[in-house]
Amino acid sequence: MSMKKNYVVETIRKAQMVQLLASGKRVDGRSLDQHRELKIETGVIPKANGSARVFLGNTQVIAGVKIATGTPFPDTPDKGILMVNAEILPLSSPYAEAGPPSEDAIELARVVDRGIRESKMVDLGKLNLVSGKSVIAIFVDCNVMNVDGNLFDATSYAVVAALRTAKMKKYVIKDEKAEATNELIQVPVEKTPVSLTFARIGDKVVVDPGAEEEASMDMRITITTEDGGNVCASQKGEASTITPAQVLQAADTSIRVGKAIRAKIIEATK
Amino acid sequence: MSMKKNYVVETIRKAQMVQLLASGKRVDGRSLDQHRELKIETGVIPKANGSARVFLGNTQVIAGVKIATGTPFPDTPDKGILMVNAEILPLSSPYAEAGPPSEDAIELARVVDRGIRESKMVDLGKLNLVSGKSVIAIFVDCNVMNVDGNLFDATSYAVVAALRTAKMKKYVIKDEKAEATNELIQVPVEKTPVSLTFARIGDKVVVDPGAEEEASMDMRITITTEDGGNVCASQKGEASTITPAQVLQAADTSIRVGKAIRAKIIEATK
Amino acid sequence: MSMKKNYVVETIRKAQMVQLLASGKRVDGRSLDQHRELKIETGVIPKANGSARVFLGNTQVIAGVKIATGTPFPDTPDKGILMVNAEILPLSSPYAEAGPPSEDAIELARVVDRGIRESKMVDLGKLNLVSGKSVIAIFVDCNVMNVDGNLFDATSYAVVAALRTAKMKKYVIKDEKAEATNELIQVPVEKTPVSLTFARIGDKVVVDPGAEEEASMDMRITITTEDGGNVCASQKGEASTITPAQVLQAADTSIRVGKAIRAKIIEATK
Amino acid sequence: MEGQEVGEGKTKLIDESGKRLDGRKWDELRPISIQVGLMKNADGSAYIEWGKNKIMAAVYGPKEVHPKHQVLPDRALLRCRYHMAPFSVDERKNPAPSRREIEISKVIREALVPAVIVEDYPRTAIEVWVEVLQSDGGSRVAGITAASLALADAGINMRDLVVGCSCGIINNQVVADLDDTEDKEGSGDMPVAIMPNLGLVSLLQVDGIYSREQFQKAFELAIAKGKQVNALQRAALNTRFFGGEAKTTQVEEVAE
Amino acid sequence: MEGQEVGEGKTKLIDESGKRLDGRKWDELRPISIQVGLMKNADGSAYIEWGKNKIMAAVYGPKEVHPKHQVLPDRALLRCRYHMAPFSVDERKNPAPSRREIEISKVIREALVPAVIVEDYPRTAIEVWVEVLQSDGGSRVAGITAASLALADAGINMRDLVVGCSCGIINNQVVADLDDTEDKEGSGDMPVAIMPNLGLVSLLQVDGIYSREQFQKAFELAIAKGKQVNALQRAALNTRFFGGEAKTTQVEEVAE
Amino acid sequence: MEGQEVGEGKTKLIDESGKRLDGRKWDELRPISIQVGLMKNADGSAYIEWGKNKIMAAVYGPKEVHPKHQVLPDRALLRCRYHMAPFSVDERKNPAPSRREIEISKVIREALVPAVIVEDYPRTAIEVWVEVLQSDGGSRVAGITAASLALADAGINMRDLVVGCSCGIINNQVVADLDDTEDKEGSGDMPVAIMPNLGLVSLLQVDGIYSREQFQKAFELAIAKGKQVNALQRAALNTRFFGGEAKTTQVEEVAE
Repeated sequence: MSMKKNYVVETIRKAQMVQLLASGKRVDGRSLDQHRELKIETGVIPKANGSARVFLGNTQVIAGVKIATGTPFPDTPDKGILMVNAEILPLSSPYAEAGPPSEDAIELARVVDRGIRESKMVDLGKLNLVSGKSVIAIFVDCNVMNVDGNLFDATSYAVVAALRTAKMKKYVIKDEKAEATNELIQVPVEKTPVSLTFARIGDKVVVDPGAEEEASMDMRITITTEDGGNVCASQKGEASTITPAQVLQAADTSIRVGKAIRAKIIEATK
Repeated sequence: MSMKKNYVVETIRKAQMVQLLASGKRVDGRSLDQHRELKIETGVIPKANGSARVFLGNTQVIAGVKIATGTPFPDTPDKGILMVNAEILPLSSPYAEAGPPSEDAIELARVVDRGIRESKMVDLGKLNLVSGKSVIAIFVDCNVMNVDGNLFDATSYAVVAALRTAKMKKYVIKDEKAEATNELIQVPVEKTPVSLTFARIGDKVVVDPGAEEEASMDMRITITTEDGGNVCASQKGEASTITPAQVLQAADTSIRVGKAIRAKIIEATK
Repeated sequence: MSMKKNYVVETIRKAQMVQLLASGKRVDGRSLDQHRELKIETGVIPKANGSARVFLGNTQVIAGVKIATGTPFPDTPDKGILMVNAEILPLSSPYAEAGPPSEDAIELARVVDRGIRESKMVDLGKLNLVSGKSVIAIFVDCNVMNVDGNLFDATSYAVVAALRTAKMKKYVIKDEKAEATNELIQVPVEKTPVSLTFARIGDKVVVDPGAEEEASMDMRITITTEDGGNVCASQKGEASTITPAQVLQAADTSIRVGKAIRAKIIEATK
Repeated sequence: MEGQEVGEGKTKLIDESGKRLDGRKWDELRPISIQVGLMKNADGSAYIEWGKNKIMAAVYGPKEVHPKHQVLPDRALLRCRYHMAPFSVDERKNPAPSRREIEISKVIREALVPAVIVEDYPRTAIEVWVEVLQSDGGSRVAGITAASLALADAGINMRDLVVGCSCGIINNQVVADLDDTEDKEGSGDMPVAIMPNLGLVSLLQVDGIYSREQFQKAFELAIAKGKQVNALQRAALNTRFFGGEAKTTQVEEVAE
Repeated sequence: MEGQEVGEGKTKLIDESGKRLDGRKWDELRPISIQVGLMKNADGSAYIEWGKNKIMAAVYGPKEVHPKHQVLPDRALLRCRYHMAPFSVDERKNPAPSRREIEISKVIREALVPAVIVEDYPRTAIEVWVEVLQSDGGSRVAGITAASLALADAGINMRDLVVGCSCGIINNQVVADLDDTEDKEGSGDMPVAIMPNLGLVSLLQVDGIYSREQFQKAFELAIAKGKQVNALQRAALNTRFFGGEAKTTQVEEVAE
Repeated sequence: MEGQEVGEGKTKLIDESGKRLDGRKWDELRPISIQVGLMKNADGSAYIEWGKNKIMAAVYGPKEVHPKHQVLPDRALLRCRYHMAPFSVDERKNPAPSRREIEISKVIREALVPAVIVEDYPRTAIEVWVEVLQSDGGSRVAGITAASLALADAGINMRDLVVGCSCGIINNQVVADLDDTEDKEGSGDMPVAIMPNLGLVSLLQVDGIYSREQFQKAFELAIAKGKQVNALQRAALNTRFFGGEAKTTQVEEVAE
């Protein structure tokens, strides 16, 4: 979210925050690598094929999965389709606006999509119906309901939880045509990617920045890891820099903290 | 049309109009339930499959019908398609603007469409050619040429007159394919819906408001009735209210006045 | 390009230019019917099926050809498709803007397209594969890289040179289906249309106006001729007029000068 | 005779004993629960579940007007967007606003403005965002019901709440509060919004074929049911501002 | 030899005796009727029927310029939109402006501006709206012909009227005023607009293949025919401002 | 064990002797040539050929900000557009900006801003246009490399150049500077941009699956290769400003 800043106030606020961080403290009392309380509710939109509402502190995101059949992309004729979209609703923040997706919303959707896609969370090969003609297409739409920092992680967790609990029709193939049965089966989920976002404020890097911290942050970096402890996606953001050492340390933190969050997501989506 | 108002002038103007209405008079001398002169010309656009130009006082609308074959909507595989669109041309008023359809034009088209559709004026079942594959699609486009109040009724009459006089190719079905013949037949018109629009100015309700009355009106309501004397559509507009009693009285007036207008439309489209 | 003009400076500048032209001289020393140095490079975009970069003075345009199969237009079921598009890149000039194509870019593309199309440069009949079902579609996209006047001619030469050097797959038809072979063949080019653009400044008409001349010009006219010495397209532009005698003289000049330019284009695209 | 051939009769939506597909009587509302003030950033908010509708309304303002040429010198500019989430309906909906959403945004705005004392906030904007997370029949009246609570929650001066209910016709019979199936298979839908204390109608749309008697019956039923929902609105505001359990109020709990 | 292989020759558009499909001679105009001042709201308007073309042109202004950064300090800004109604052509046209309409709007504007004394209206906008209700060949020149009358009707100061005619080539022969069939089946179309009293050309577009001689012949024919249409323009203005019957003038009535 | 099952292994992109499809070693860059200042109108420009990438970057500014409400009172507003020509890729690309191009425009802007002393140009706009004429793998880092030179060529005050390189994984092996085939068939792509003298990372994006060790190896390789490309940047600036042959520098000529 690009907020309209009051430069004088922002400068004072940031100076205070940097001072606080120098003594290892954050505005809300968390430790540097501590994320806010994560709550995950699933099945919140019964009409969707899968859904989840995630609260990360006061940030709230709802993801809904819709599944249909479609035509595969020409270059992947035997793979299903997975699309992640996000809208930062105007009701979510005084700075969000109605209209076509902003640059921020497009980046948000693409970074979340990348984490899901690159982890191979969903086995797209299992979504093939008739090669080159018909595949299963999964759309995950995310509604950001309340903005309080770190949309990347909250949105990612919502998408992962929605996909983990999504059910789709089983299809049978007759004469090169896919026919839907009444049987419902799980979406073929293989992995549980976990996104972790850091903010650099001054020379300190903190996990899961809240809105106040984002208003003062210089740089943002998201690192997504998968079950094997591998890194599968990353995105640096904001118009500033990060040192190589900070990148590597963030990767370590992401692998470590990611494990706990993954367990929590798996628990919430059993 | 959202006019840029000069608040002082508007206020004085409205006060005068309310005073006049208190004595049962309208600015142009009409009685409260009297509509302006209605002129209907048909066949004005020979290249269209049906067309009409309607004058309601100085409000002028041209409707043109284009008929083609198309694919039915998935949820109505054996029904034809009827679409009504409207453009409030920039040449029609100093307040109209070029560009994509305004909120006003969209409401206009949708309210007119609703009256036509809900009255079951056109028997869409008779527009089926090959179920699920091919149907007749009827597009009615309306050009508002001059704005002098009550676009809803003028546009509705133009659409009804254009459809009543529209002719389409007769199709024969061969091997599950629709083939056009050279024979021209009437569009299957079953009903003649009549829209009647009221404006509340102060506590008086008048029929067929002109532009001056619209500039002073608090509330607008359109009620469409069909041949059986039934109500088939309605839309309240403008940021004000109406009493329940006024709604019921408007319904009675719409049924009563609608009969005379229906006779006039039928006469003009024989 | 609609430049933001400083009216005082422009007026003085134009007066000087008119005075200079009265003595038969142009700001850059050229004679009235002399075009600037024309440089043509082909094959500049190896991934395209044909490409050319044209320098006309400091005006620079790159055209790239992409060839695919497509469905013919309903009214020309046995003819291929040829489309010319142009973008005046924001990097080409301080007055160009990012965004959807401006009125200027649309006119540019359509005038260049017209010259190519009307000359029958490409034999669209030879691009037919399966009548009514499958044809070869040729897209020529033009990137204006640097604006220094006379985009019309530079873009036209780039398109012509790109098409003259474009290669496409040879197709064989089996069972009503077009199959691509590995053989590459020339696009069926029959003619080499040459665009020539004139500017009227005061009462003098000059060939190939540069940016300074365009800033002072009253009227622009483009005349395209083909190999047979026939006129195949023309477009007058700018909000002023031309005398009938000037039109006919421009046609004569276009035929005469066009021959030399045609020879140059053919030489560069052998 | 007038009005006799009305009705579609294809699907049996109401049985001989007057029971509808979901077991409701002809004049019975679906379950409704309302919570006010859930959203953290918004100046006011309300969440309503009405049948299978799940709708969040939030309000921002009064705030500065951008662009400035839209400023109204003597009152607030009320903006309104009714939007359906892509996952809110059976087939995924394109997130770009449809013509239907544009029209509904307009009529919702025109239904709310009469209740807002816009003269108290000259030269400002008040924004009302209605997001349909899951859609059943009657989403626009549910949205209005929530939106007027969100305005109240934001502390905006109001003459009255606005509350809506949609009635209509199934199998040639007037019924209250159509759900999705009844809306699609039935022969008429009539969303009505009222300012209940002032006894005024601020939204009325009609679809379908009604005899004069059916029109009046459906219209008056919608008003009566709107008043019933208004009791839920008041209870939800009460919970929000004067404590008590935050549990959701069910329609069954409300005395008519 | 140059120019010899020109022409398509597929459809027989003109017979041995020089008769065209609709019975016209090679240099004959279609019937034209013009009415000035029909529109009530516009500051000026003109309606033209030219062959099967039915075109309404209307003018608003001089008026304030919005947005302000488009203001021209020393003259009026002339805006122009050429637009085709969806029902104006054989296949329904999408109402959004096509690239063709955008280009034609531009050349019409550039054809009209030289005739308007824009210096008399600095810092204002003059809007010209050309709506094609039914389209035949030559709609842009018919639109210009009507638009310049609408400007005159609006009382805008002008140096001259602007009038157009399109000539072209069918079966390798120059003819005047192509209709739709001749435009599509023929091998060339040359719309020309002139300021007839000043003898200046303000629009010229050429499609098709013309030998040098054919080019000149078609061009000069278009100018001559434009002058003929100008007589109709003047008659229509006369009817508008100095009474007389409001009946439509036919081209046949006009002395060349 | 973690990271072991990483990699796709379908296409043989690197052979037993460590040779890649185009003959490069695992840590070898494609040929790169850079020219600064080719564009006549732009305030600064640079053209880069990197493998099959052909990219022009140009800079305009500092200039006035339009619209005015975007003015930053204490620094310059840097605008950036990364755009692919329709003919730059195998299948013709629609010229309208895709979501991918919008995201890349954003990360390129955020990679460049830290190097620009934006405080030196308050209330102005600096525009950076990156046009991909032909695309191979790594076009965004090539674009950044050219764009920072274009900024320098425009005389904009900078803290450092920005230079990028993309590393990644093919057949479960870390390699430098993926080309198009390696990007599509490989299992990971990691574009990195650095400010080489300050030792800071200004762009990092990661696709694909990397063990912790592979992540570090690829990341550090990208930084090392970026420094190598920076030598080419400096050579190109040298040629531009201090003469010498304008011939293109090849990567082979550069000492590491």
